[in-house]
Amino acid sequence: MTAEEIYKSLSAKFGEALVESKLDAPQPFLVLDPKRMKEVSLFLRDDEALQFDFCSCVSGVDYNNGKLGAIYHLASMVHKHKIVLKAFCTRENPHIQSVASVWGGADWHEREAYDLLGIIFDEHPDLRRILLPYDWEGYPLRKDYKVPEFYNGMKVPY
Amino acid sequence: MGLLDQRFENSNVLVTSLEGLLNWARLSSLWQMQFGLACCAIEMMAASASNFDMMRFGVIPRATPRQTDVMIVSGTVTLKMASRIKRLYDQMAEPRYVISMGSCSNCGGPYWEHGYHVLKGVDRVIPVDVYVPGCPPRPEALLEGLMKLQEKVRKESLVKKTA
Amino acid sequence: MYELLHDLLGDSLLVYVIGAALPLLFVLPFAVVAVLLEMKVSAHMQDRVAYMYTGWHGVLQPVADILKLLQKEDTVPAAADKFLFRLAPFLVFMGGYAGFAALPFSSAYIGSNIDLGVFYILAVSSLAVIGLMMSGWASNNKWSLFGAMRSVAQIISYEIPSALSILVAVMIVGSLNLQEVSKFQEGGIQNWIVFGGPMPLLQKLLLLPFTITAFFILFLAGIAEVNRTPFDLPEAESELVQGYNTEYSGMKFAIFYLAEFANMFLVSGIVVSLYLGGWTSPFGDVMSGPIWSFFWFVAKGMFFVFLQVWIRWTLPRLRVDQLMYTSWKVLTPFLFVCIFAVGLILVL
Amino acid sequence: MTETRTLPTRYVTHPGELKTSSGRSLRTDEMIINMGPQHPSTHGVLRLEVVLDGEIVVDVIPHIGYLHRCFEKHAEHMTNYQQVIPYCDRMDYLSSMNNDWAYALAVERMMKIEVPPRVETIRVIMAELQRIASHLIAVGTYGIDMGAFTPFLWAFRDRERILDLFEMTCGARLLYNYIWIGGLSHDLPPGFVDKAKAFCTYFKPNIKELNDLLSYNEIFVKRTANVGVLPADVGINYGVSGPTLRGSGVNWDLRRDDPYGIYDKFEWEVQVGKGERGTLGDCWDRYIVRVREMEESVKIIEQALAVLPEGNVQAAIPKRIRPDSAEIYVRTETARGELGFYVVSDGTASPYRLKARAPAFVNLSVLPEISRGCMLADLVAIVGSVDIVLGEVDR
Repeated sequence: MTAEEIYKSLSAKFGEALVESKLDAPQPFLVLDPKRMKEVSLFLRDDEALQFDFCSCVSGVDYNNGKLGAIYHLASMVHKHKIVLKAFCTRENPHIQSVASVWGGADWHEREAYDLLGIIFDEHPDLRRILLPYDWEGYPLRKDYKVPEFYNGMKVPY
Repeated sequence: MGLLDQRFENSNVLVTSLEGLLNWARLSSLWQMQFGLACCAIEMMAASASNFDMMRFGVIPRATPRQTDVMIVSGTVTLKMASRIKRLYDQMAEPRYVISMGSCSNCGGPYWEHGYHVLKGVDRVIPVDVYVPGCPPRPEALLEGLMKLQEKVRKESLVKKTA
Repeated sequence: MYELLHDLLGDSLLVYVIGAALPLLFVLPFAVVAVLLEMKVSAHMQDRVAYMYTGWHGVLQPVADILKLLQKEDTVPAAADKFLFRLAPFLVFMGGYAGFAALPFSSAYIGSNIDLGVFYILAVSSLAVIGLMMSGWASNNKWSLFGAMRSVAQIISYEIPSALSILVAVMIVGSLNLQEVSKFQEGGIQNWIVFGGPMPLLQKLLLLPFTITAFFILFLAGIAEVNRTPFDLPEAESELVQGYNTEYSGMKFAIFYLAEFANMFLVSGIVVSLYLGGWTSPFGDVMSGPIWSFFWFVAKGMFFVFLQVWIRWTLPRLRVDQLMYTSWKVLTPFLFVCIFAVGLILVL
Repeated sequence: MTETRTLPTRYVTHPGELKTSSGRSLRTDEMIINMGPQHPSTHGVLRLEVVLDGEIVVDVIPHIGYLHRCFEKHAEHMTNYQQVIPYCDRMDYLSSMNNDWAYALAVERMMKIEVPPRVETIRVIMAELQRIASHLIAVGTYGIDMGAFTPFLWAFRDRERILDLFEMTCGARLLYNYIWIGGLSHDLPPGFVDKAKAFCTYFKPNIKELNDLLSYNEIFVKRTANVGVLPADVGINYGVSGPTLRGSGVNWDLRRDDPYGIYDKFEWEVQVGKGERGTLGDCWDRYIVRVREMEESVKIIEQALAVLPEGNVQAAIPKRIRPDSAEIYVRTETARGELGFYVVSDGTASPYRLKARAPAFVNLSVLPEISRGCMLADLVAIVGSVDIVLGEVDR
């Protein structure tokens, strides 16, 4: 299936959940409503013609203009097509609906995005820090992150 | 460091020859703590595997810190891991030695500048006897570090230091 | 040996001390040789050379190891049960060491020529189990506890097949005294019990399959009782760190180490005396006599030690339920068949 | 915004009741045991919180991050795209060549750079040699996990041969920085082709030797077959990839299914688990897929060495790599599975955001799913069969 066809079948079902789309990019993407991620994902996974069974990657990005984003790279092993989903939120209210219940692989990726960028994935089964210690403060991959002087009595900068 | 170290007031023939014997035993049987952190751990494994065979020097990897003499810190020490390394070091029985293997554990290595979660040098948490530079050091370099440690052990004394 | 000393020196404490210390003259040098053998043999199997720099080809390495372990700090964990923690290694060593008393090293030397020799060895070597359990419990370390529980379960389970396979040989000889068992097999390799013993030809041929089975099972159960690969679950390095001796350092660990090697030889000794003619020469009267018989016993024992080393560095390790399965559902039934058959053949 | 969440307990507990002979019930409890970060079989600094009921594993909670070296932060702060490559090397230190290639490929696709045919061929040779080296460590350390030491040492002996080849090419044994954007750092040294061919002939019988010693050893099969079964649909749902997924019988290899390089020019087969010794998708299947992949890699290397064309080893690329504001996700097949790089560029000389989709990270996340209800010794077998590299899990 091409990106246009995927877009058409989605927009027919979830008109308003699709905020934006860019189908002529080298890797076409669809921007979704962060509060309706799960239903769209379920449809993407379970629809016969789409069957996006493989969630390659979830990346958090800090766009430096007060906007945070989660980018989902999906692929179908059956039909061998790919699509990119995006969901944006603001720094003040960084909430995106989790898709960990749809793709088990998204679980740890979302935890990582929470850990490093502070995006809170609602309805995530086990959202806690994954790479950094539990008592770490701040989200290091945000562009305005300042490295702390000390952590637990250990000097951090060189 | 050991039971007898620096217990004697003055040196004589008996003490020096005992010293020589004990130091010889200590340096030729440096049991290594079997744990790896990062890339250097692979080179450490290579050093104990067939081609380089660290066991020639009497180095046996042991899994528990209680039975080991030398801890080879092989790789990047992160802030999360640092407290564990300190604890493992505390669990080792005296006399104990530390070889810091690779640039990361010497000083942070390539992660010195932006590594917000990297400890810049394991010597910030435990004392280090020998530093082996390299990223990662070749197994030969680790063997050289081991021999330097042996030299250091050979010079240890049972006699109390006088000012 | 005890009787002889008693005649010489009368009823004094010295007799007991000397009598008890004599096997130590063998065990300590043996441990040194066995450590070296283990490392060197394994290394050459793995394209390595192992110890090279302590003495000629590293022959002094065990000496250095022991001297170093003597110097090590003797740590006792703060939360440990300190009395049991200190006691355990000695108990473990004692279990193995006491067994040496009834082992016939030569036609002229046996520590104590008791009639219940085999039975005695089985009994005292079980003492080590208490020591192992003690060490695991007293360390207050979960890995140690795991190792101890495993080793107790394992050793007790494998006592059954080893006792039963000993029984096969004992039935043929008709004595529990190891010295007599050895004497019974005199006259060359064809008289060893593993090959049916000094029986009439027909009986011998009938016995042969069962004695060979029992011999193999005894050896297997022996390896299991000394916790060596493929049955080294109590110390399973990749699972339980070091098992029951995780928390031990310095000299206490050295005693565990010594006990392991002493047990290795004890097991080989039992196998050799029961099935491979003990101290008897394989060539009948050629090269026999007290000195030669000592040589034969140690040589045969060392061969089995080598075999244990070989197996250890070749095979992976079993899982705990598979281990139990092997003991109860494979080895034990086989032995029941063996005992029954041997009994039948002997009666006929 | 700095709320720190406390650790939720996710144990599934079924404490059984024990009755004494007098009918009094005894309290039984699960034992929580910490495996790692320093433990012989966690392959680095993985920490597993294991809830045990006797020897039975009730639940496993992996704790990672003990080797979090801030790869993504470093990538953002480099002065140009080229400088990220050494950090890619250190991410999965067992398959550095594959990592470099994945990153270089991402930037090349972004800038639409075509690399010369000689470069493509050399990249395939290097990547496959690296795959063999990596699988050798995976197989060897798996032997140690099972209690067999000798296969590990034999694997390292053979691996040294590969490292010699790498060393004569780029001077490093472990971390190479060899595959650059638009080409390679050096051409192959004289004599490389002959030595590589010699290696292939040397190595092929050794796989058989390994099989005799370990793969088909009865005890080893008993320990690994029917243990840690990963059903194909669970694996796909969790995003598991590489030999771990192929062990479950899923015929999926990015070298063939999302083509890159020139793999389509060679004759080779994707190896999948068949459940020969037990259930499909058990530890033994995952293990044997690695062994068979080594054979396939040797095949690819031999073919690539035969057709190695002459030519330049650097494409004509701009002196300063400044991709237009764009983003790309490129995935390649490393020794552990799908390694993806998501590169966001803002037109400057360094990536705006670089996210590495590490295969070991995703593969590890399936561990609790497949190890509940097994024994402690099986847990060791399962962790080993997933073949993680902590440098990549934690980045």
